[in-house]
Amino acid sequence: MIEDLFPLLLTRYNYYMAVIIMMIGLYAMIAKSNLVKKIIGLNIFQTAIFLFYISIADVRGGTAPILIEGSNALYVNPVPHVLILTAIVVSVSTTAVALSLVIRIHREYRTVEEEDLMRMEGGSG
Amino acid sequence: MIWEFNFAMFIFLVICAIAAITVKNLLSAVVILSAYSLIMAVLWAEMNAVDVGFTEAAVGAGITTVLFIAAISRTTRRSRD
Amino acid sequence: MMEHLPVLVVIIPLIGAYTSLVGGWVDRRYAFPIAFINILTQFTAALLLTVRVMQEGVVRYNLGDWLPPWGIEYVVDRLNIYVLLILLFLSLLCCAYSKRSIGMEIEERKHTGFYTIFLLLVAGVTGITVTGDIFNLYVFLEISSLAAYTLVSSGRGGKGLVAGFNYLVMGSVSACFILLGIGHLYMLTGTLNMADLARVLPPLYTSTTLHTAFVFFIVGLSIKTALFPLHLWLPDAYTHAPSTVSALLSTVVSKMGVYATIRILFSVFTVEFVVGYFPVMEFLSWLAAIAIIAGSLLAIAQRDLKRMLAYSSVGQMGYILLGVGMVNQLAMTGGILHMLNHAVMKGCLFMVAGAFIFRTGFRRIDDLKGMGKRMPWTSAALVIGALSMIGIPPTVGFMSKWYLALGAIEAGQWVFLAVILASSLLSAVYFWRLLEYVYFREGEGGVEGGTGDVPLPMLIPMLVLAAACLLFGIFVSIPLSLIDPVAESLLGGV
Amino acid sequence: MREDVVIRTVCRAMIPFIQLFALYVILHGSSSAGGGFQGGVIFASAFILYVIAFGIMEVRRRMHEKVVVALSSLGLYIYAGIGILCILFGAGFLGYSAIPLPVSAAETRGLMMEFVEIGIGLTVMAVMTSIFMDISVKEGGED
Repeated sequence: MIEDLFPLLLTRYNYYMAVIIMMIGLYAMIAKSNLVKKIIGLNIFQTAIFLFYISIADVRGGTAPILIEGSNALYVNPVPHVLILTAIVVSVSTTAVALSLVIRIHREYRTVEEEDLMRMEGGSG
Repeated sequence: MIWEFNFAMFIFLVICAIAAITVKNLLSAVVILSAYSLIMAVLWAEMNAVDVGFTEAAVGAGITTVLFIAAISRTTRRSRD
Repeated sequence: MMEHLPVLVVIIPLIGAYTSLVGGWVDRRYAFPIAFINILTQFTAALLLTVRVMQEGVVRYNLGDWLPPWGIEYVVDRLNIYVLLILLFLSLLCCAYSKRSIGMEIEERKHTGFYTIFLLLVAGVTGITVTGDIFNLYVFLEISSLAAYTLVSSGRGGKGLVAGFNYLVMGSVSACFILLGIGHLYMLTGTLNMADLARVLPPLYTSTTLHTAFVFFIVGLSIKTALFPLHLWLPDAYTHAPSTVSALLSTVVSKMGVYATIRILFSVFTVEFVVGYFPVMEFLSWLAAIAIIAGSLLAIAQRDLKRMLAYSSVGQMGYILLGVGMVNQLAMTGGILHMLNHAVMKGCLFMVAGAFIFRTGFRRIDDLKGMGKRMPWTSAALVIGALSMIGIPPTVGFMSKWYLALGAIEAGQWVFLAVILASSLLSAVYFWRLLEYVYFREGEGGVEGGTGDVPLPMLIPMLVLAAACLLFGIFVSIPLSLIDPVAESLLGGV
Repeated sequence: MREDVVIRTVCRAMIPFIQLFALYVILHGSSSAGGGFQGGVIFASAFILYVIAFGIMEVRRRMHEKVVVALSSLGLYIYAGIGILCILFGAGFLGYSAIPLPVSAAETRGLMMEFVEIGIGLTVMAVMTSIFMDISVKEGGED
């Protein structure tokens, strides 16, 4: 029983790890009051999703999807890699936009804490 | 794929992720995030996603960190949580 | 060139974005005409594409040399072209409106960037409508969302920035959920093409992975469309954005979320799945009904005109999803028709609100006393938009509510019928209050700011939309002829 | 820090190699790991290193903001231009092999793909550099 469970856990554990890291990121996005911390959480969340994709693509004993003349190696699935390259572009653009917003918020309010911002805006609704 | 190696990397990843969101100094948090990205890149390269690992090393550990540091240097380094 | 239209409608604004950037660097005044001509060209291309779709039914286009299951495929059918025409028509009018409207709200050195990002947003929403590949849909969704975050925070003052940041955080979470959903689908099937997915999925309908993917999609798309409990980013973003951007958000950006929802619910997961295997439609329609009532009630409580319209948008999104959620042909027709209606009337109303702010700087409803005399044309547009929102017969708002009500009767859902009627009454309450202030209260003494209507570039788009409210109401057969087969084909399985 | 001789000297020695590596990555995108995006990012990081070592003003002097805009547009035009060229020769958008060059279809495809990669690389490099400049520059002064 335990012997059966162990390989199963071993083959699946990167999914569990991806989920754990995802939760850490999501927690930071929701619970942290500092805006930069939120962006850090967003980055962690996104990379965890990428990890999930890479785990889908991985084949036991496969090699990287680069064409080598005259070999018929078992390649891992290249499609998720291409998707993740695109998603990384999206992720870095999101980070850049978010950081420029943080800088402008700091220039306007002299703070990057959400609690302070809420308090400052509270009166006007 | 060597599962012990992967596992050790995962442990580092989780530690880095938790550290990055708990450290009060934002600059430290960003440096830890950079380490996190680099570990992730190594992990992906090891999982046969060479191109993605490569990109993550250039983008996640490189450009993103630089952008974060630039932003922090213009705002504030302290975080309340 | 005719056979390349599906890709050209996406490429034109992409090239235009950079052309207007370069043009704007040469001279700041060039950015607007380049953007406007660009969207006009794109709109013409979309009209030509409509002709083809009407003749051929479905137009398919492969990017590169790759054939569908591997390469990216662009598919244009009647639903796509209907949404595409709405989006481009509204983008065109918003672009025209922006010329004068952004003058006060956005710093002058940022105008070039504004038009560049505007065009990127148009490219994104166009891409969403024409693509037949689910990952491509995600990428375009992110392009347009990123553009939307930037536009929301492009105004003067700090509130827009904070609203933009909150929108960014919520939008990114939703995008991450959608990405996870796509990952699960890919893990299960190994394909990303929507038509291919719909073909491969039926034997897997009981799979837990598929259910997980579906839940991720529903949550992600609900945040993007601001379905009631997840709408929290919306009011601030709509209120504090520059007027043009508010109009653009409420018409174009919200529609793209709804379109993505309909596409994924009915073209990827089919009706059979969402009704038979994972009964989410009942749940969605109840949420939508709550959204309608809650949106209307919250709108009554607001004193700020744009904020009131924003909350009313939450309710209107509920109408569309209610029509989709009842899963019968009449209600579906009503819901899809309401996409056009909501775009036309909310666009009109946000432009009116922008015009009031432009001329007087007043945002609060109490301050709008006596506007009926001071700005007659703007107020006339307001009246038509408001009547349409309430659902008075000759306007377009009546027709979609009529279909929704018929659909509710056919489904035997009397509660939903009551919700539709009650929300009409509620919107009558808050729009009546607005009209009362505008027409029947005298402005106090010395009036500050200019009198008279706003300049023509702002007035014309507003009046065009007001006229569209009436025209589509009277000649409702025009949009119906396009979307009748849509409802039928989406519900094909039942 | 800007007075630091070590950093300046090391950067001066490193930057050409980083740029060369970036070009290698861009041009080998169609046959191995890498491509326009990664190469563009590495190229941009060379500029960022330059900013760190010599200050933003020096970079501004060498590379005006208009140049950045022009480069990013040029990259996009290369990409879209090749796509439309394919349409003009009767294939689909980015259907490379339709372009009549005096080499085999596979080689044409590889060649055109590399042009597209160069376009993407240019755009990415320019956009990344301008984002970095926007984020790191204070108004009226340097940082």
